[in-house]
Amino acid sequence: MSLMQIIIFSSGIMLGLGIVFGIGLGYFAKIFRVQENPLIDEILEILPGANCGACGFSGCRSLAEGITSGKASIETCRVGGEETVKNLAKLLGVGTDNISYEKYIAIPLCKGGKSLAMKNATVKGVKTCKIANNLKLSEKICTYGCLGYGDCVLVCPFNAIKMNDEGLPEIDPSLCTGCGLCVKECPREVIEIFSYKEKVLAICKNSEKGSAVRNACRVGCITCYVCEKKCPKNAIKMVNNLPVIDIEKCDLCGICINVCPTKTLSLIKALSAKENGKK
Amino acid sequence: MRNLINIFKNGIIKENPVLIIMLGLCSILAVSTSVVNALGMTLAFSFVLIGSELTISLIRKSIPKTLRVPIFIVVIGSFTTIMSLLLQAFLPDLNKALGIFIPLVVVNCIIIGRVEAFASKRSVIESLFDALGMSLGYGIVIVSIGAIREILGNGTILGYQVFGPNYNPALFFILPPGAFLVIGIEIAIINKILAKPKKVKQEG
Amino acid sequence: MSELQSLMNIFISAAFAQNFVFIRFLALCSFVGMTTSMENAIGMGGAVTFVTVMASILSYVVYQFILVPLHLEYLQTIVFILTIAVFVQLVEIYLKKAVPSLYKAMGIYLPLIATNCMILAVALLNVTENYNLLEATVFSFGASIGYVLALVILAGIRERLKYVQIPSILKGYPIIFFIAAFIAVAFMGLQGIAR
Amino acid sequence: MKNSIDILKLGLTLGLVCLIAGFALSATYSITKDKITEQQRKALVQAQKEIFPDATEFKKIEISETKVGSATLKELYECLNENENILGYIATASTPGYGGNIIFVLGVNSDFSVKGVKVTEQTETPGLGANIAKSQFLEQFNGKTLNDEFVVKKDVKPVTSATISSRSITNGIKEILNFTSKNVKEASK
Repeated sequence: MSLMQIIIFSSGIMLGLGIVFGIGLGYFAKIFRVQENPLIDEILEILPGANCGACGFSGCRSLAEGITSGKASIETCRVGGEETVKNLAKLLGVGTDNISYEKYIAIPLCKGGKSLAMKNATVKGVKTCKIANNLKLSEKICTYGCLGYGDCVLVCPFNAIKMNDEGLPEIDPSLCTGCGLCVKECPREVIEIFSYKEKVLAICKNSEKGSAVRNACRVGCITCYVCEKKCPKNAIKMVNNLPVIDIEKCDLCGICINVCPTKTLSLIKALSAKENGKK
Repeated sequence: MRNLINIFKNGIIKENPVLIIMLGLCSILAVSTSVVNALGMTLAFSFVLIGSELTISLIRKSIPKTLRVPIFIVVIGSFTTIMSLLLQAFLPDLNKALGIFIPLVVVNCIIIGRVEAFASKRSVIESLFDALGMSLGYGIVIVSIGAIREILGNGTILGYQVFGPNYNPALFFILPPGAFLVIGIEIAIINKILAKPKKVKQEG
Repeated sequence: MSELQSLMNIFISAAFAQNFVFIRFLALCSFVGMTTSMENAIGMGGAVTFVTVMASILSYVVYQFILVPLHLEYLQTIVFILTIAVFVQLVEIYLKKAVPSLYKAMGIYLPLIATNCMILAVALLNVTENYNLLEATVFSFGASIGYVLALVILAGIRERLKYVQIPSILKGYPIIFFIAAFIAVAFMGLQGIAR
Repeated sequence: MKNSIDILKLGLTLGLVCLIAGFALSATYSITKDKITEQQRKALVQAQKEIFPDATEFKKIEISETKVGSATLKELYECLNENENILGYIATASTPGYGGNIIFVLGVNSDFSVKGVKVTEQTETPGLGANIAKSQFLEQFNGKTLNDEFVVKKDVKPVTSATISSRSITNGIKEILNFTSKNVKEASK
């Protein structure tokens, strides 16, 4: 096997294999081509890719397919924020003026932290909200409030949620995109999605009355109707023992906040545009 | 120039191929029974990585889409075979020590990863610096694991007795489970080091 | 009888005694990446088993009928990896068209498999151990069963990891490597059974 | 028609890349080819020199690779000294060990007693089984003949906590010794 023979044979074999495989691939690619709209990949590029399912589709790829087939409009994806909607509009050549873009965020409705809520047990062993809720293993007497084991923290794709030392979730509005994954994750639905405008909210979910609430939590709503009576615009209605504030009527005067005996009501401030940019 | 240094530094700590992106574990755990083997493997690995990244970024414009993977594989494969032939000819004992892991460099996830993610998009110079950074990152990890395993495993470093003749070595570290343990510890340490500055930044 | 016995011997040594993941350290990239959930592990395992067996037959044929007659054994690495990569790509294109449901389930694993270290290792070991075709097929089947076993074990454990308190420094990959270390000790115990 | 040209183009590009790769590989191969075979022979020649220091020539006996019990004989050489009389024989063989195959070189005197054993390749457990490659273990075989039992713990002291490896190498030596003496007897008849 002289050297020349080796060189010729090796190069020949490699050339032959290369050509056979190249033609094989090309031929296969041709006959088995799947007519897929290339637009889907472009849209997928723009979408945030968190596959959070907030838009109701099973993931960004199916949302992209939805948008190309017209089943979904370009602002279905709340999570992406303004930037995604603008890019999608640019890509698809659709006007953005008629789309009013509104930011949504998640707000936890429980103030009963370690120091405020009364405890009647201490829990050892596995600490996740789902298990604690299903097995009724909770330290706090209140069965509506936040269990504090941080399932929502784990699920948030944008890690906007951190547990504060009171054992309650704190959601950073600049990171939160309102995708709602934490709402689904929390077994007691303590967290809810609100539009991100300044408003007054009752930070409590305990729909019981009077003493049942008082010996469970120092800051729970005891349904004393003071806020409903005192509100000058009577924007507050008690719905199953919890105050609901009508955003149109309420002019954020703050009387209800001061007058509330257990300080359950609080004002949700919106980050000013400057702060929002900091994110 | 600034950006090139960044790419180089990036490969060592921030995007260290092994500890952060978790690639190329097969060769690292198997070969790091001694520092000499580890150095040999780094040598082989860097030759193939630098060669492949340069060639691919040279011809990146003319690669048709359907042939992307086969062409990458052929380029990396030829560099690996050249390297293995040179090793067989000039460094036979290293070749015997590394054994099957020499041809396996061609499927080393780092090389395929870097070629696809970096070389096929960036210019030749940037690919060169990236390859150098990545090889150094890879080398640091494999040599450090090799050192730990050799010192604990058979009491020598580069062949010289470390703890004197009557030290009976903890064989555990030479055997496969020891390798898993050592790389687990190493990743934990890196997480600790990297995690600290991040926290400071958030509070600051 | 001894023919069957030696085949069993090859199978057991490939699947357990010389397990490709825990003893020979091969295919760790997919091992760490793919075991986040059980159906991921099984999906990947199934795909790898199919491709490994087919690839080892393919590479045996290419080796015996092209490389050996022309004494070009030194080309084995590049020819094997080329045939494997092209084979995987052909399977991917075919599945995308003919069986879209299977493609959706297995599709994301296929490009990963082309660079899976185990498949090339099986093809190369078939050559160094100079197995005939039947032995090579049994060897590749044994190796992939060992691989699937490793994936399933770790996936099972990893799914239960959520309900366990792990020291913060070990979170993420370190704990997975510690678990792999203990399983590797168990597999090392099996080393003596197949000789 | 158009896309069949495209397919051809694809084939040619891949073919061209493979051609260049093939050419580069064959060039390196031709440079390193003889160096590699020389390296491979060096290990064998070195082992042979160690076992038969005074032999000057090793004549290869034409014998194909045969399976002897669980071991397999790879090559057989006749060792001659300067005035052409036979000092003994060298056999390279492999036997399945604990971790994988053990390759060893067995030196046999003309009276079919063991002259020396060298283990050239093994993948036994490092630190335990791997000690069978050390001379303290292998020297105990020197001088043994066919009528020794070659049984571990009886006439062969095994390496501590590596009985499987010790048994497989002892077994391999016994079978190859047996085969060489039988085979050479027929040849010299």
